[in-house]
Amino acid sequence: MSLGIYKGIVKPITSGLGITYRRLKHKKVTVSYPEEMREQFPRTRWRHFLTRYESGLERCIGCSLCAGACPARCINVVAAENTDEARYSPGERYAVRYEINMIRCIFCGYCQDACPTGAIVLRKNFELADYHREDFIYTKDRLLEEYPGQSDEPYTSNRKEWAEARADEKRR
Amino acid sequence: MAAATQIETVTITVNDLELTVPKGELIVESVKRLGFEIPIFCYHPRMKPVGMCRMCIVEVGFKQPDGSVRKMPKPQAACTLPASEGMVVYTDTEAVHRDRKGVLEFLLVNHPLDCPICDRGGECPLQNNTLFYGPSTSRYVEIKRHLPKAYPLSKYVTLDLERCIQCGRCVRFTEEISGDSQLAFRFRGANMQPSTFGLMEFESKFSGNVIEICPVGALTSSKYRFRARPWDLQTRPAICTNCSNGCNVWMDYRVDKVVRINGRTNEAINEEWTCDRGKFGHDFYNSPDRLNVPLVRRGTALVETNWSEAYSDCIRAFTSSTNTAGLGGNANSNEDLFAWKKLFNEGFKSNELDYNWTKVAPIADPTHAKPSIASIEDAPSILVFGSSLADELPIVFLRVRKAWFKNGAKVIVAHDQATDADSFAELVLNYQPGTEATLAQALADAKAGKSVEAAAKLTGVPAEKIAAAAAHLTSSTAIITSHELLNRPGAHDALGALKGLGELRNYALNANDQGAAEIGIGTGTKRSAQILADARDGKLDALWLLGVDPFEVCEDHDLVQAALENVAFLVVQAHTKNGAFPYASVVLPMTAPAEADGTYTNADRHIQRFGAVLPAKGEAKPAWKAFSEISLRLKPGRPWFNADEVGRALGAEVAAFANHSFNQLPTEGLPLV
Amino acid sequence: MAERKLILEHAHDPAYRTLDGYLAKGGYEALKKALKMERQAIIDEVKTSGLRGRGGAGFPTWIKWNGIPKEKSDKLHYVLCNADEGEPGTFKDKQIMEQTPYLLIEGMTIAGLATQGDRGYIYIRGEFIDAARSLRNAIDQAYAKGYLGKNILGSGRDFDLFIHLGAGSYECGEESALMSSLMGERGMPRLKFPHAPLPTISGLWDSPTLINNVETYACAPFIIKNGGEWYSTLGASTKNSRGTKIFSVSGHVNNPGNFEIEFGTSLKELLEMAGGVKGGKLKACVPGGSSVPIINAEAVDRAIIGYEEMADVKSMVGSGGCMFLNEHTCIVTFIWRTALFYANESCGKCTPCREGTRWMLQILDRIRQGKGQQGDIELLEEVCSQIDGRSFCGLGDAAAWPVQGAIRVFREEFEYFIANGRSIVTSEPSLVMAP
Amino acid sequence: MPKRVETVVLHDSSTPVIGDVQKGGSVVVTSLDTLLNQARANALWPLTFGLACCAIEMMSTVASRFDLSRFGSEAFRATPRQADVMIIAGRLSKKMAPVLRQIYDQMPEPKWVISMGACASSGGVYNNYAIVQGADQVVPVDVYVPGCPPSPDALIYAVLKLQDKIKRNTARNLSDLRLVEGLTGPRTLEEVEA
Repeated sequence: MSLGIYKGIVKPITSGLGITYRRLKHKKVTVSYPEEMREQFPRTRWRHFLTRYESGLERCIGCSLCAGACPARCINVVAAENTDEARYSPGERYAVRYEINMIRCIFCGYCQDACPTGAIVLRKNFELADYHREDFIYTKDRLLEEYPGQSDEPYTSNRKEWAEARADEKRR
Repeated sequence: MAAATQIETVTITVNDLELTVPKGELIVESVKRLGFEIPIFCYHPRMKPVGMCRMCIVEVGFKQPDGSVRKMPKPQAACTLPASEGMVVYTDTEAVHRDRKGVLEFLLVNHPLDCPICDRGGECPLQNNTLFYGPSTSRYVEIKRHLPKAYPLSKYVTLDLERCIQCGRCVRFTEEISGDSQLAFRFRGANMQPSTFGLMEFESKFSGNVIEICPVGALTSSKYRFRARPWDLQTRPAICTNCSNGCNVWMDYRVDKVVRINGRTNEAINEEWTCDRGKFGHDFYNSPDRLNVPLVRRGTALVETNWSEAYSDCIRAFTSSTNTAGLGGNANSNEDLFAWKKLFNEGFKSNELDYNWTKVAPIADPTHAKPSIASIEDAPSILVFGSSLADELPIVFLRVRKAWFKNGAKVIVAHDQATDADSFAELVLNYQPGTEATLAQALADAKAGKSVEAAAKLTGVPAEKIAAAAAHLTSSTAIITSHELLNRPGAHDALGALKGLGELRNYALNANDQGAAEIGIGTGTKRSAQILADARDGKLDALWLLGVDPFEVCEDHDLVQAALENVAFLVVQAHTKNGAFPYASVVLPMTAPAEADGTYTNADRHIQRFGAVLPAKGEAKPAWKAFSEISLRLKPGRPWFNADEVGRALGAEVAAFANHSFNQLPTEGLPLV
Repeated sequence: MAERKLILEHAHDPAYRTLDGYLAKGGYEALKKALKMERQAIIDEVKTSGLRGRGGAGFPTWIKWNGIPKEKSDKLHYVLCNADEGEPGTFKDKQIMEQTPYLLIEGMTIAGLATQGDRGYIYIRGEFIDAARSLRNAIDQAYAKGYLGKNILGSGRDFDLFIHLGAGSYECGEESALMSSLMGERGMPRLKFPHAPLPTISGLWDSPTLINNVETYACAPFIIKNGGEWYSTLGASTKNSRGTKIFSVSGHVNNPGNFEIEFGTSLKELLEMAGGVKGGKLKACVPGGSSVPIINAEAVDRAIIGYEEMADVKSMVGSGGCMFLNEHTCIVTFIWRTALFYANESCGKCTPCREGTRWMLQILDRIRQGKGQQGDIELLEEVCSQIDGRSFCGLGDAAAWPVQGAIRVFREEFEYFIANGRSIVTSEPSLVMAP
Repeated sequence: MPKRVETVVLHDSSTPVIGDVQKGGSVVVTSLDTLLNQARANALWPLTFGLACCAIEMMSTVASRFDLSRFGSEAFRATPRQADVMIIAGRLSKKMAPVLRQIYDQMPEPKWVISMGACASSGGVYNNYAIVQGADQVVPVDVYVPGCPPSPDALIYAVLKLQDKIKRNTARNLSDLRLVEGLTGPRTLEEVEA
């Protein structure tokens, strides 16, 4: 099997390295995730938010159409009547309890489509992993946005929040 | 029901299919025989058709002798059209579909877009009809009619005038069925709205049914307001245990809370109606102070324990002396009562059990087969003696009113106060309180032709009125009395006198009183008042309260107080903390009627099954299970594993209940043999 | 043919309103003759006369009279007079009741004889106070002289007559609604044949009831007095509209009023009788009351008054409320005013009429304010087609026909209004009736 | 695919944090468990346990675009013997549960579990007779990742969360370090839950 030095060793190596050299000039595709965030599609569906009207009133009227539409049956809505003193949403009805079991949710967005007032929306925050299964029951105060339009702000990683959380634990 | 005489039939053609139907049957019903469905709003099978909403318009023609069909120029309302020979009906032509779209578009013109906040959403006939037959979009761009929303008509009913489609069902219900005519239409044309006079309080005793038959969300329940959606709910058949009529109901529950009760069709008893007391009387199921763990008194405090320790306490107390007694409540199933009696008779060697709290014991039933509630409808004349029907026996009241409204029966009401039935009674005999016996005897004398002057003076009822009343009484007259009469003086002789005048019925008042009587509770020497007296005098060693709160049932509260304090050992077996709870030595948590399988006997000896709807609360057990476990302690043997076995044992011992056990009963129940 | 006064012959003679004046002019001969005749003979007389209902439907009167059961059951027989006359543009009954009350009373008594009637009710429109007053004292005099009440003129038959004032609802002009109102219920229509038995079998309080218009009863005495044959010669030129009809002419005419004409006269002649058009050329005419489709000037020229003949110009005789409109009238505003009337008068029982009339009114409002959109006319036609024929009683049809008729005849006026946001009529302020 | 990449300036992941520099902690001298935790956290060899559709997403996590190997998880070990973390990717059927348990037991200590996706974490939409309603009924799960399927960066976030959890736990005694196999039993549930 006399391939000889050139054909046996030198040619395969050089052609292999050539391919590697040519690849070096290619643009890198890797998105080094924690530092860089890839830009997600405008209607990406991850974390849920209960939005508010500009006036600050909650959009959610507790009609539980989302609960009816959810294929995973993971939304629980208990409605109650608005009174003049305690008015949460325009009209007669509001949701006193609104819970989503995020661990069962498949983020299909049916609730977003079913909602008559556009209250429940799914935004781009995908960093939802957590340690304990109970923490995945997002209650209303966790889902409700603090101020109108909060859910539409561009999403930055919640690793800052995670970093501070780690810092608190160290101090404790 | 009247025997099916030879019914004259006619042949009609529906969508080119031949069909023979009884003459005069409404087309909307006859098409169902072929499986066709005509959409309706204002038509209700149990009320007179009016043809107001025009939803059921179909094309109708008549077959000409030469075979062709001459169509009527205008489409006809199927719900008011009686079938006649040679009638040809088309329910699915293009024109009919266009008309249905037209009617629905008109209905939606002034209908607010309330579906998300309306309680009827998800089970709303307007939604369903619009989905199947309606237009997809509305061409109405003007301003809709705005009216007051969510007006609290009564503590049970909320009225939303914008959603009303003016179908008239609620108005017709109060006129034809419940008879209090509280709802009526006011104003005219486009702003016609149903309401009570001047939007005052809607105090009918049957206002709950109006919520069920309203085809939109105009009349919704105030108690159920916003509590759940149809797809959150699970529904199971149930029996109402708030009075002795045993109405069939659907019990809707969300997770483990009962949120709503609706009427269920049972032609023999409540047709599909319910009374407000039953429909809205389900709060005790969700009340916070439900008992869910056995408690035993150690020193002065009631301490949580397990079942076996509670059992041993009870056994020690009830076997150490035979001077024991038991008082039963009203909502115990036949199985509970039978197991209780068997335990006391064989285990504790005592038969001092009683369920009845009336002054005088109920009379043994004259005829074994008691005429059923449904047969009241066909009675030519009805005498309601000494009972305000609408409060005590609501469904019997509806049946009596239906007898008057539909078959023109002559109703005579004899009572010392005004009652609801006076509005349609032929004769009202308002006698002086306490003179029941004399009046009953006077009626008998008048029928026999004797003079009734003396009785007239005594009872304050004019003699000619008594004579007129007696004239109406025939052998097929339904004489309706209730156990309330037993609390009046001279009750037995009154009943004795009435017995000869027609088919006497003495209806029990509480859920399973009739069952208890049939099983033989209360055949001991002492009646409940006597048992309490013995307990007060310290002559009783142990007392067992089965699902009863003596404070509620017996007026003499100091007697009850003294009795519960002086009795050495008191067992309180109940599903909720009640008045007797603080005096108990042992508290056994019992399941509420809906939380365990059981059978109940209603006032007209109709036994019905009541499958478990909800899980038991905590460690609560059905009473029969507790009794079978205690009797197992006393005499080893085979315990009862389910209600059916108890039912079979009961059937073996009491002939009336033979093969009426839980599994053998059909859903609509069977009359006792 | 010139005006043929029959009912209105002595209308302007005040004595005719008193019993003696009426007797002097040959009154009550028909009743005396009827008392001697067989019941069936009276009905046959009406049959040969070809008399048809003057209220608007034109239903052959003898069929109604003949429909009352011959053998008397325990139920009373009623004879009702529909004097509600709510149809806008019609005021003939008012004149008959005010000026010739005895014709009505005698007519009803004859009807009572023919149908074994025990009681008669005259359901007068709530607003006709003076008509009711004049009828009241006419009836009192008739009772006093034995022409009413027990043992009429010694014949052993009796007939009572009562007056009942309505409460101002157009809907109570409808047969079954009138009966509901008489029985004290809401003035809402009841189920009609074939959904329920005919009123002649089971009407007022489920007893046999005869209902006819004021003018129909007023014709009865002439038929009985001069015989049905003589009556059928009047209006012989038409297919089968017999006798005379009173037309209440109003609108842009110089001499509006009631004119009694034979069937067969042309609409043009009626116009001349009323003194011709006032304030401009003739533009349109509503021949038979507001619910009758409108016809344009060209159709007026060729229209012959008769139940079938009016159908050739796609209109109807109706109740005879004839309104002539000159060229300054804006048809859209006229139709809007009619629609407003029907939306207000709809009783609200059935969905198409209750919601449809309100919607039609709102669309016409929008057009009139100049905010009409494309497709509004088609929408109006669609809404009218869904009301006409689908409603519970005739009011729905009566509300839809004028709008359908106006769109069919004067479509360009609607299109002009929608396109330019204002009426096609631009001359001095239109003489249209104030809303 | 969108081309523009948002950059978020945060440079702490790749450079290991030894001791707490900001707080003036000791740089040179560090505790043994921090050292071990650092080593283990940054060399988590995952066990290929792709059950269903989430596995495909897991593959794309290790592909060039998201490249899990940047965090030391390059080598997907096929055998449990050499794996540190088991990523349960996909719906766990009741028939597969004992297999999962057995493989989990075969993994040497210290071992961790990430349940990837709704089905693994809670049964997801398959609330029925065939699917285990959550892998935590079979094995103790450290990090749950919602999503159906979770996007690769969501999975990487979960891995980071796991790394953080590993770095966080401090050993009280020698056996906590789990240096020698078999000396200490598997972690108690409290430890997992900590």
